[in-house]
Amino acid sequence: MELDSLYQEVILDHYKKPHHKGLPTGEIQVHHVNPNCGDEITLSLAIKEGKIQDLVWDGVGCSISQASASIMSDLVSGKSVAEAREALAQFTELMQSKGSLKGDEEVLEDAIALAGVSKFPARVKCALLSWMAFKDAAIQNGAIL
Amino acid sequence: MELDSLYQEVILDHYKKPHHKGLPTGEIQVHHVNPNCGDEITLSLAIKEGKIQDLVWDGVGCSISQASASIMSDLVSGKSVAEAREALAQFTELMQSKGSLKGDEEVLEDAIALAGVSKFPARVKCALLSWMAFKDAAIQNGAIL
Amino acid sequence: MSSILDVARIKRDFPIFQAEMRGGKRLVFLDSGATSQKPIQVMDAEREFYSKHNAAVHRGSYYLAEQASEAYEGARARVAAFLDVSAEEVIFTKSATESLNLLAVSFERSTGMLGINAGDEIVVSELEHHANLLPWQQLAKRTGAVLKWFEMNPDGSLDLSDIDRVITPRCKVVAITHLSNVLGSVPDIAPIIAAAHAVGAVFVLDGCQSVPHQPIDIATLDIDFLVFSGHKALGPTGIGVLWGRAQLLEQMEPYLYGGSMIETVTMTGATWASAPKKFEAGVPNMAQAVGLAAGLEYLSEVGLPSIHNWEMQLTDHAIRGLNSIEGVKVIGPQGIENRGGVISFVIAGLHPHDVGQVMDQYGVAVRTGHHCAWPLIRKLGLAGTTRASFYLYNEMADVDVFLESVIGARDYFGKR
Amino acid sequence: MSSILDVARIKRDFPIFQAEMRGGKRLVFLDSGATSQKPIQVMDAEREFYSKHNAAVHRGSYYLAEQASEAYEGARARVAAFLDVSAEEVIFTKSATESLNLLAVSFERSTGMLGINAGDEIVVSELEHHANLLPWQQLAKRTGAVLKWFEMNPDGSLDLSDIDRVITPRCKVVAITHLSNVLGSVPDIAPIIAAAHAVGAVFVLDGCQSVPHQPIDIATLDIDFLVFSGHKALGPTGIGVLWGRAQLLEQMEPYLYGGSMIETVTMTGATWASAPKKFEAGVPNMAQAVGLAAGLEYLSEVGLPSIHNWEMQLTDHAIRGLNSIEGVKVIGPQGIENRGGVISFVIAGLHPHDVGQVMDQYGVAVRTGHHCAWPLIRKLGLAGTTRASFYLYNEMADVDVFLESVIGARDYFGKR
Ligand SMILES: Cc1ncc(COP(=O)(O)O)c(C=O)c1O
Ligand SMILES: Cc1ncc(COP(=O)(O)O)c(C=O)c1O
Repeated sequence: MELDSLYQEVILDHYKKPHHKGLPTGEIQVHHVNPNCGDEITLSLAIKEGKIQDLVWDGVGCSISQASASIMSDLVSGKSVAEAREALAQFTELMQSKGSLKGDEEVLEDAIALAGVSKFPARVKCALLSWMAFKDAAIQNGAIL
Repeated sequence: MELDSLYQEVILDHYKKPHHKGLPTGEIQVHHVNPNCGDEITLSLAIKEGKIQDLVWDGVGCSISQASASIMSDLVSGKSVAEAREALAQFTELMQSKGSLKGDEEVLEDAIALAGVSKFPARVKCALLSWMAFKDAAIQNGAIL
Repeated sequence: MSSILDVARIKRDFPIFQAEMRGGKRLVFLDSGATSQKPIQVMDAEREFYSKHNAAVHRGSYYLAEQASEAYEGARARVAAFLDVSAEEVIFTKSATESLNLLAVSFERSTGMLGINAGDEIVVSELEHHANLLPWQQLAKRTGAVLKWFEMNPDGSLDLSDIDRVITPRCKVVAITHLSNVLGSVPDIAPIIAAAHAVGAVFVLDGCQSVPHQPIDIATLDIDFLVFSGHKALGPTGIGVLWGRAQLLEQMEPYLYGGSMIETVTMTGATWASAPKKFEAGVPNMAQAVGLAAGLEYLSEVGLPSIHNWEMQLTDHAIRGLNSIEGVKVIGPQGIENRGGVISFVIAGLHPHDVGQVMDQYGVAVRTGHHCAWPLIRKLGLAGTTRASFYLYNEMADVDVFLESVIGARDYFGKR
Repeated sequence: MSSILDVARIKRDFPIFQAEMRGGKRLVFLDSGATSQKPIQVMDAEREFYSKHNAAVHRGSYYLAEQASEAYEGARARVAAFLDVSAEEVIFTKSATESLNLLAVSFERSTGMLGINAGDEIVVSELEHHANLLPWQQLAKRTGAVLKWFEMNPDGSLDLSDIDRVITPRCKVVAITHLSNVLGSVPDIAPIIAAAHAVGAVFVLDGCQSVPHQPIDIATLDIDFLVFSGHKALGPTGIGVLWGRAQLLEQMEPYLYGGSMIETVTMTGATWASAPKKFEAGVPNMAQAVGLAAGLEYLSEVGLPSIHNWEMQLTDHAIRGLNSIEGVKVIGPQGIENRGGVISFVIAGLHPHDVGQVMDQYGVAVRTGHHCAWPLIRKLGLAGTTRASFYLYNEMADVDVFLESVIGARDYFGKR
């Protein structure tokens, strides 16, 4: 079933038990919404010694948006700004690929499970919501992304 | 030629030598325009002993609008308000008839020459411009039209 | 039963039902609340206009221009006949959204009874689509007027218990939906209209979800303005209607300025034509007006009472079905009293987006989210709903596939 | 000669040319300045949208909604490619008239550099169509800003001798036509654009008569906003375009409020999506956007340089012909320098309405009157003109019938 390429096991796992989800406590908190469906995310992080730290997010949303937030948090936490920048670039490209890319597991880790989303244009924004919030928060914390 | 039903001899005669055209001198002057083409008419009249008097008009416009003003002035001048009302009603009906009516010569006199206009919807307003100005002026002079 | 439509015959007029959905599935279109599908008659009417009568209306005296004007004004006359009003009261806009913005901006620019000034009150409800909330909310912000609203009860009706506090002598405009596009509920507008008129306010009815689906009688309703969108009524995209009482339209300032809406123009000033031209600046959406007239004609031929009756049968079947599925909850009115053919529901533990995605796999087109009525969704404490809405081309079998797909959605996530 | 179009082949794509005019005459359509005829490719594009992809864009995640969004955003991308700009800068409106009103009202609501306040100055010209005069004139009236304008010379050019008095540091907006819809004259906009930018004003180009007829290069022109209408560019009625620089669109307040243009909404406030969505409230004119993209594609395939070249050949022939007819006077530029394929003329002693009526008898469709540019006509001291305008489907033989009909008109009244 085509649907299974969208809802991979690892996505549902993250959806059921999201990582890094909690009450964001950082001074700079970003709030992003998906105006089409009303999904929301609040996110804060810190950048210490050039590395992404203390990333916490909270929000409501569909399985794709929740799983994507969880996967993204795992992926960038502890990474250098440069590594995060590369992951963000590759993930954005993957989402816009309309199913033509698989994603580089070395860089994207669990996020390659979201490759199937790119075949469902209306869901791409769900997957990108947390990444855009991350980007915004990192920039506000002084990172060049 | 279909055109000859529109531009009847009597219309062109009135166009070349319009009657009652001059400088309106009445206290109440009405000014009407046809916004589609910019044609204008200024008209004044008096009602004395229940009769239309001193009707004078000035304006710029196409042959149909000029001839119609001339014909209308001839027709209603000296007539009672009731007669003018009837002529106005019949002329309006004639113009909206899309060529299906010929007009009653007893009532409309030369104005039946304008019957052909009703087959050219874009010109109906040209023919009606002066009549509407007349109606407006008569009402402003206290007539019930 | 006479009220059962010949849906099989109707469907043949709608080419979209030959299109294949994901996985080769047939289309079960349950999103007519967002936009309707188009019968071939509407497409043909537009094509005929372009092929035989196309010219700028009101601006030429040549043959084609006469034909175009006749087609366009003929369309206006047919819309007027459909609404049982006079043609001069029918204004073509691009959408219901534009119709409502036109009203708000025209009131802002007008003086007298219709003018909106600081301290005036404008009343809406929590049921409203953004299109019937934001123009008024922003008008209030710009002018210093006060936006007030009727609250919604959990069943989708309006709380009228404080009607005298909501509609006061300062009220200038009351704008309410005829039928909720989220819940399908029908607010009790009669007392609201009476209260509005009692204080000298005008009443604007958002007929987007009612006009295409049921007979409505403007005179009995005693409303002052009505708006609806062509694309939800079998018509083309890019056309909407604003109906208003002649003597109100006369007092109103224009909304769009440009060609064909003027009486005279100089560099420093201008005067306006009378309605409807005053509100239709520019070369209008001629082909879309002609197409909309064809769409409304199609509806009249099938018969709005029969369409409404059929939609309610579909709705009844769907609600009963949903209520029998464990974990599924219908939001809003639970029966078919006081409602139209729009149903919102949620599945416990699932996000509407995920629900809709699985249903799509069955060929079922439903809408998910806040349905452009975010305050309503927030009031219900939800993240959104899944919404099915019916129209004349839906068969009873569509409801069965729909119910099957709802179970499928629940189980797809439940099992894993 | 490579620049001669294969008009016979082109005409076959336009079904209207099979229609019969009065007295069985063939159509000689010389009113493309008012609206263009439509090729079958445009009608087919709309029909394909309705038959295969019709659903509300941006609002559903089901298959058809994805298709509709792709079709609509695809159309935007194609319009952007045609204009050589980025897609986020292309806003679909219902007409050029709406595009211009959008700008005026958005500036009224905006603050900062683009906001219009009392004492600010807005500059237009005497050449303008009512659509590029009235929105600014009325904006000035509402806000206390001052409307100023460039005067027109008798040849249809603009008098720039007092440019420094017209465009002063108080100027916020300059809005000028690219090509006069009455005279066909092309004002010298380069110094005006430079003067506007020198004082920090934005420059709005009315491209209604240029964009469909010749290649235009936004970057070289160095303009800030461009408007044009789809229906004059082979596209459907009911669609217009507004292009604006991204960083300006970002600062601008919305024009229409409703669905799909929001970021968040509560009963008391709202925030907006970014452009282009911010300016496209409601279910958009989807099919018309798709149709317009097909129209522009048609133009690109034939080639705008060739179209322009051909139009100028037709114009040259027509002007020479008119000048050789006794009693006929061409108004505006007398040659083909600095002009487009739009020609106004008068016949001594005859009213344009009567002239057009006789020409109609020959199957010739021309427009008569003030052409929605009344101040221009008044400045020339005329009651109106008769106007012929050319497009890619006009043959040289059309010009011959046109000239014959002009003589016919003169003689019809002269003889009697
Ligand atoms: C120069 C010019 N500007 C603006 C307009 C207005 O275009 P529309 O009526 O399509 O909105 C026109 C055409 O009517 C025009 O020729
Ligand atoms: C109740 C209601 N009002 C207004 C609208 C706005 O209509 P449109 O988007 O066609 O302008 C809609 C539909 O979207 C609606 O359902």
